[in-house]
Amino acid sequence: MAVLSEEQVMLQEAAKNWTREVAPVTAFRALRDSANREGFDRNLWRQMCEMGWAGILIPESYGGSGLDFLSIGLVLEETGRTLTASPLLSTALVAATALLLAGNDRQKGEWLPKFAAGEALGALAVDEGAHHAPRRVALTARRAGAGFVLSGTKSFVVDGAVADILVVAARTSGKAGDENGVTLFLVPGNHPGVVRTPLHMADSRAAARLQFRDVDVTLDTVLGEVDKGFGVLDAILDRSRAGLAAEMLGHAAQSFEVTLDYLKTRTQFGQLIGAFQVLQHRAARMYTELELTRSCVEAALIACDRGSTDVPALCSLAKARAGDLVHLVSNEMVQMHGGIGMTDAHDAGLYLKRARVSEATYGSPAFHRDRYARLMGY
Amino acid sequence: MAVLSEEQVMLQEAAKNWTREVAPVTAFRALRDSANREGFDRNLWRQMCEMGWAGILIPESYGGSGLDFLSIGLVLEETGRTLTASPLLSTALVAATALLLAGNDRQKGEWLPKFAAGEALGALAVDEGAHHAPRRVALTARRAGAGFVLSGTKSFVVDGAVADILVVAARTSGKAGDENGVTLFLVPGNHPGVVRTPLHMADSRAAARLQFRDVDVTLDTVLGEVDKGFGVLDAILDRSRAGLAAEMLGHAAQSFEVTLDYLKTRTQFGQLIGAFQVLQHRAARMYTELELTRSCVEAALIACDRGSTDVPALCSLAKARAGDLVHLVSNEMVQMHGGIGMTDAHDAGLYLKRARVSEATYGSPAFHRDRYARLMGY
Amino acid sequence: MSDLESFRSEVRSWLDANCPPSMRGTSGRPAQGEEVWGGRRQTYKNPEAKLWLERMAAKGWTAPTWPKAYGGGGLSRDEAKVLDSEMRRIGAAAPLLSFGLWMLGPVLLEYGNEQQKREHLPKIVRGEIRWCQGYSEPGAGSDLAGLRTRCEDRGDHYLINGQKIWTSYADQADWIFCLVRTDTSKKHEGISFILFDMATPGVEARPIRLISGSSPFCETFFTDVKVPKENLVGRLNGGWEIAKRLLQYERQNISAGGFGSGFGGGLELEDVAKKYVGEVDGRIDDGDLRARIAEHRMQARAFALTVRRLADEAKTANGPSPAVSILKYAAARLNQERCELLVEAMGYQGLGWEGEGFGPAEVQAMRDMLRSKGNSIEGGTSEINLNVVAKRVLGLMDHQ
Amino acid sequence: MSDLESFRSEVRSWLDANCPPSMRGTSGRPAQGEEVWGGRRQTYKNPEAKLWLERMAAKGWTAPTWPKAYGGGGLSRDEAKVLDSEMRRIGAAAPLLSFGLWMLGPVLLEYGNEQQKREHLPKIVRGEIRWCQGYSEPGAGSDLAGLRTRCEDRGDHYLINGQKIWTSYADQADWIFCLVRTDTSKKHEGISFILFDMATPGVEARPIRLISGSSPFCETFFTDVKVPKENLVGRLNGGWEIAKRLLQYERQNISAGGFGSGFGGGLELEDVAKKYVGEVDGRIDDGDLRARIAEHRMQARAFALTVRRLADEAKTANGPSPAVSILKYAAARLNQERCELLVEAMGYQGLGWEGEGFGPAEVQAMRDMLRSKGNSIEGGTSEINLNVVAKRVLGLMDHQ
Repeated sequence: MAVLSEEQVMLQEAAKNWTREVAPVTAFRALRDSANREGFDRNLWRQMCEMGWAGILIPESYGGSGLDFLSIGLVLEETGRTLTASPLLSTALVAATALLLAGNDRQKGEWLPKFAAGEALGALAVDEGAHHAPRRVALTARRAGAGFVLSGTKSFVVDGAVADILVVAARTSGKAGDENGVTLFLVPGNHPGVVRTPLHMADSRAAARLQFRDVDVTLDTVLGEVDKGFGVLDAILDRSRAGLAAEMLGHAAQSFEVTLDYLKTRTQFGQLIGAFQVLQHRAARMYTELELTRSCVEAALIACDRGSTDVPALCSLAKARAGDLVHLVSNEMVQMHGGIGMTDAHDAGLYLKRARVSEATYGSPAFHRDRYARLMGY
Repeated sequence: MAVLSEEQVMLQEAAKNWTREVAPVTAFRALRDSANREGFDRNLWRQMCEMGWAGILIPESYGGSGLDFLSIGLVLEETGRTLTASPLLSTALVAATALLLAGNDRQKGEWLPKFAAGEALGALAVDEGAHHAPRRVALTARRAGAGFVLSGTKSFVVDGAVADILVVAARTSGKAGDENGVTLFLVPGNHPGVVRTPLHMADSRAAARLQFRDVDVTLDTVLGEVDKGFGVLDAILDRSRAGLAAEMLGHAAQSFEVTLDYLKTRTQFGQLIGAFQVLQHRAARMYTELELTRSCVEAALIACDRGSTDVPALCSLAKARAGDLVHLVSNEMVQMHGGIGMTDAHDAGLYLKRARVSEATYGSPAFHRDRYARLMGY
Repeated sequence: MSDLESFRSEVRSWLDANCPPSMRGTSGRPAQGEEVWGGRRQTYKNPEAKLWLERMAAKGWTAPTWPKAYGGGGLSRDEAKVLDSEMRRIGAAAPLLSFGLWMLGPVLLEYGNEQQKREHLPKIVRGEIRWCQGYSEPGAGSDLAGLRTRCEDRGDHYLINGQKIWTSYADQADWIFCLVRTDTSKKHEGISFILFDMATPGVEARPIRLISGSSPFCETFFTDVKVPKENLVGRLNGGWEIAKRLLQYERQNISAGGFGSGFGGGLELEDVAKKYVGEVDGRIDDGDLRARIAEHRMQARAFALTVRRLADEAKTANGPSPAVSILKYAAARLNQERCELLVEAMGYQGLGWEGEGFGPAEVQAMRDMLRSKGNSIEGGTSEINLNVVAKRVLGLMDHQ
Repeated sequence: MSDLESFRSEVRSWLDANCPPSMRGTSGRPAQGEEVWGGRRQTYKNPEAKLWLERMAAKGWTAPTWPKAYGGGGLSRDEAKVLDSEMRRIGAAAPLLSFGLWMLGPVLLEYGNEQQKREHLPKIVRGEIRWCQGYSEPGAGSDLAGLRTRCEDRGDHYLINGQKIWTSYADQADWIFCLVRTDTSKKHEGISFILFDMATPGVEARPIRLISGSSPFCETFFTDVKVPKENLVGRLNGGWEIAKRLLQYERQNISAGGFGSGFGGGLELEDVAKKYVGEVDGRIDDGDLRARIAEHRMQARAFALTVRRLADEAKTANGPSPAVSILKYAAARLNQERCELLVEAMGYQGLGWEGEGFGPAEVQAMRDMLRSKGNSIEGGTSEINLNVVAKRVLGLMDHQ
């Protein structure tokens, strides 16, 4: 664990206690089995906002607490442990970061206070195909009169169906694959022509497919500069990757600990199964991967806070390692629990499903290996 | 083990007995530690020829026994077990196959009887760079008068320094990377202008770098058709891969068995180390890989004998699996032996060094994964 | 013409006359949703499936090598192979899927008494009774012999109390073959093998919902279940030997038939990758994924070649090679790998659970992946499998 | 200006005045072939290396935190860090590499008596005596406590008979610190820790040639070696505690310093791959190898970040995190992987042993790869390391 400030330690403690007491895994399971199709519990989200979590990254002047990525990472790690579904990542980190990095005063003034107060939700609409590929943005934004017309589809938008405001990556020039020609727009979720299809994902969280059917937007919806949006998009994504990696770290730590407990209580052949050396070595390997990944996640969050030049490399590193980690640990969780881990009544399946969705979101380990190699020049 | 004919069973028995009694690993070690720089023991090779092994693939009409690839594979598996270094692969399989597949009657009549009788050695000169890449043949063969002039370098030619006759892949048209424009030549090893540098390889076997300094050859040295040599080169290489994979299978089987014996005799903490479950599971995994690889090697050899259409896929499969297998088993051999396995006095290092050289020869596992995917159309 | 050749032509013309059109041209399995597992609850979507079962059962060819006296086909091993190859030739569907055929029948033939064989085998052949297997218990998974379901001798009957788990399709089955504890003072030597009707009072089966959403298994509860004494198979406290024998049949079945989603069948990995990732010059446009797919496909081919080689060797050598014991472990590993690669290749489209936005093959990929996690648990975990290989095949000892 | 800051400027000007030019601008290690291990046999290719050692030793800065009474620098931990950072700033070479400094010294400070400290520590500081470690035996590798080298009490002296193996540079060393058996009736409680001069009659060291061709280790034989009784460290039969303590220092040293070939130092994998495999648009022209190199480099970076994180945490928390116990295992795995990838990337050029046709870096790659196989054996095998993590860190029990 990185060295924390007193404020961060208090935040972490609050998150630990709240998730344990108010939002344990049973709460997520109840949500999943309920009629709720929003993917999160508005009541829990209200409590999170009351604790100030929605405003962690938002400056005090906009109603937030002006803390840093390491701080929101601490909270995400705890919500990752209990699989707590909320717009914390999509709104308080992703959308807030988009506005902070690229928004003008008016845009920030309009949305950041609402985010901090829990009065609005945001989402980032970037991917269009089956895989994370920000360079391949193809949704067109055609100049028309004083504004633009957006046409195209976004395939997998986290919290896209519930978001009040969408950050949409669109192509104002060039072609899919080019960095130049990408522009970000702020489009209200209920804007005419935006057709939102909620997706029923395996992890029971909220994601949506968005169709833009000749959506008219005005010039002042442009977030940042026209045609020059790719750099800021990549910066938003990197911070999103670091935040998601923190959530995944908590996810992996919790599933590892639950499994370790099982190794210490389950008996077969008159022995605790944790006495079997192969399971001991596999547990020790998982522990090793967990510790290595923790270092990467913390380094990525701290780099985001410092705005250092190795943000892209460290965020790819963190997301790739976190992806491989939850993959390994979620598989071992089922295997080491044996038959009981295969039942829907056990939590292992919930962790497994969330693992696969989070592995792919904002880029799979393979995506980030490729990106890391490119960043390093080979 | 595939179903064998009576003749094959006898051949296998003879190879088992001879390698065990006459050419055990100690013989290879003595050769390595001797002043011999040819990479094999001429006396042992003479004995192998007397047993008819040099002529296994050569038809009776040319003085051989007209057996098949599965048969020579059985012998190579046994010589692989004891690391017996000989020109069996380079001459009796690779060079003989080249002549059988592409040679005209005169060429076959000149060389095959000599190969079968142990009176001449052959070698295939194909690669020019650091990696196996038959498409990248660049050594030029320029038309000059009634013949050709060869210029260029071959980087890693098995038994190249001792060969009486070299099968040289040269480029008569097109450029490196093209399939068209490759032509095979038969060039005597001591031909003027051929400069041979013996290489001291880690596995102490014979390989050489060959420089061709404006080497004049006549038209009748062409093996097969001008410009159309790539297909037959690939066919020669596939059979060479299957043969080498058989040798590697024996290599892996022997190093596995030696290691398994050690697990059954070495005591630590008052236990045979083979009682430790992690070593048991790792041994069981090695055994699994060994059995899977055996199936691939036998299937490849049988496909070569039948000339079936899946020769390329099965030979790539066999060579890749054999490469991964010797890699795994040679590492485990050292690790499971502990410190003693790190000493030059123990055989583990000999198997490890031979493993790395054979993994790369005729294409690494990565080369064959790529080739397999290409063959399968993806 | 040899006897076998004349048998072949006989089979061929019989199949020609009797195999209904919709039962031909399959991969050997009936179409999904049209499987016939038999038993009292069986209904037929396709009347030809019923006809096909009746015709095959009448010849005893659902159990070709079982003696005619018990309703089987009475064929020799070679004749059975001819029947098999002729059915493959026309792609005939298996007329009956049945734990009775695969597991209980062989064991009854070996350990059952004459009355038990005459009573149960013909009904298995005809698909009249569907069987389930009562082996695992909540506290006895890998350590199966640790089972605690009590079976007490009450003079004229046995009284059974306890709980089983992972009972495949117990909610669909008519009868159960079951391991019970008849002596609590010993472990392996206190186990018996017994059969009873699932309709007996005190039997309750509750389906278990799996992480994949399907419910192929049940928890099964026995409360004061009275079982006639003649239903004991083999000798009292001699059930462990029968149990191990039956597990061999089960593992053979699992590794030979592959798992639910199978290899090679269904979607080809490389086609899926090209579709979802794209291709350049005919290659999957992701060198990393492409290399891993090639590696997997090569491993899968090595596995298929090994299954064939070991089968060939078993024919010529005397009995199966010890190497068959690696097949279950290898099959589980490969199927899991394949399922994971499919999901990975599909990207976001492979992450759906149901509903709009996902095609049936996409949803199936996720569910198959989840279901495949059980491959290395059911029928003996991979850990147990590797222990067995280490000890029985490689001769490594346990701690002394 | 704080005390530390004034200490810093003092160090800086001292280094400025005293660190010879050829000892600057290094990676912290002297140039290959110019390492100074001290001892009676030390010769100096570079006279500045001698000068540098003498100057540093005179200040006690070869052992900065040891008490001045024993020749050390008497620095506080914070001052030592300042010295370290100032040396790094100018790339000063370590003046002395020494098992005495890294392993024996800390243990003597903790367990030695006053006479032993006064006798041995100053000579270690000055590099006058080179030490080697007599731990492993042919029958006692991972099970170190199974050692059998006998040490008998002969009244006025001890008599030692037996054999050690893997004694690093025993043929170069002046003295040995050695584990011996002083009670054959117990295992751990029958071991003592003793020091003696390698020049004592009856001591013989034979270098062991490794698979890599180098000979950094010896077999060491003791035949009726007479050792003064005052050379026993700690109490009789109390050596196991000292041994374990010393192993901690050894492992810290191995995982912090990396292995011979090190990470990041020397050849960069990706440059080697581009050179030998080729590149297209700046990418390594083999997607498979490229993905594996990226994966390795990312793992290596995760490791480096972890080393730094744990060091930071150790500073603020009370003592090291239990996670440090994973470092040795992880370092071994990574170094082996790196060495294998280098050889693979070089292709045929990485397969040479010596002679024409291969460059020095190519031959070194093969030899480093071979040597790296020992990383997961020496200083505690990876298996033992994982056992320790499972038990001490994760709290998993052994079989009961």
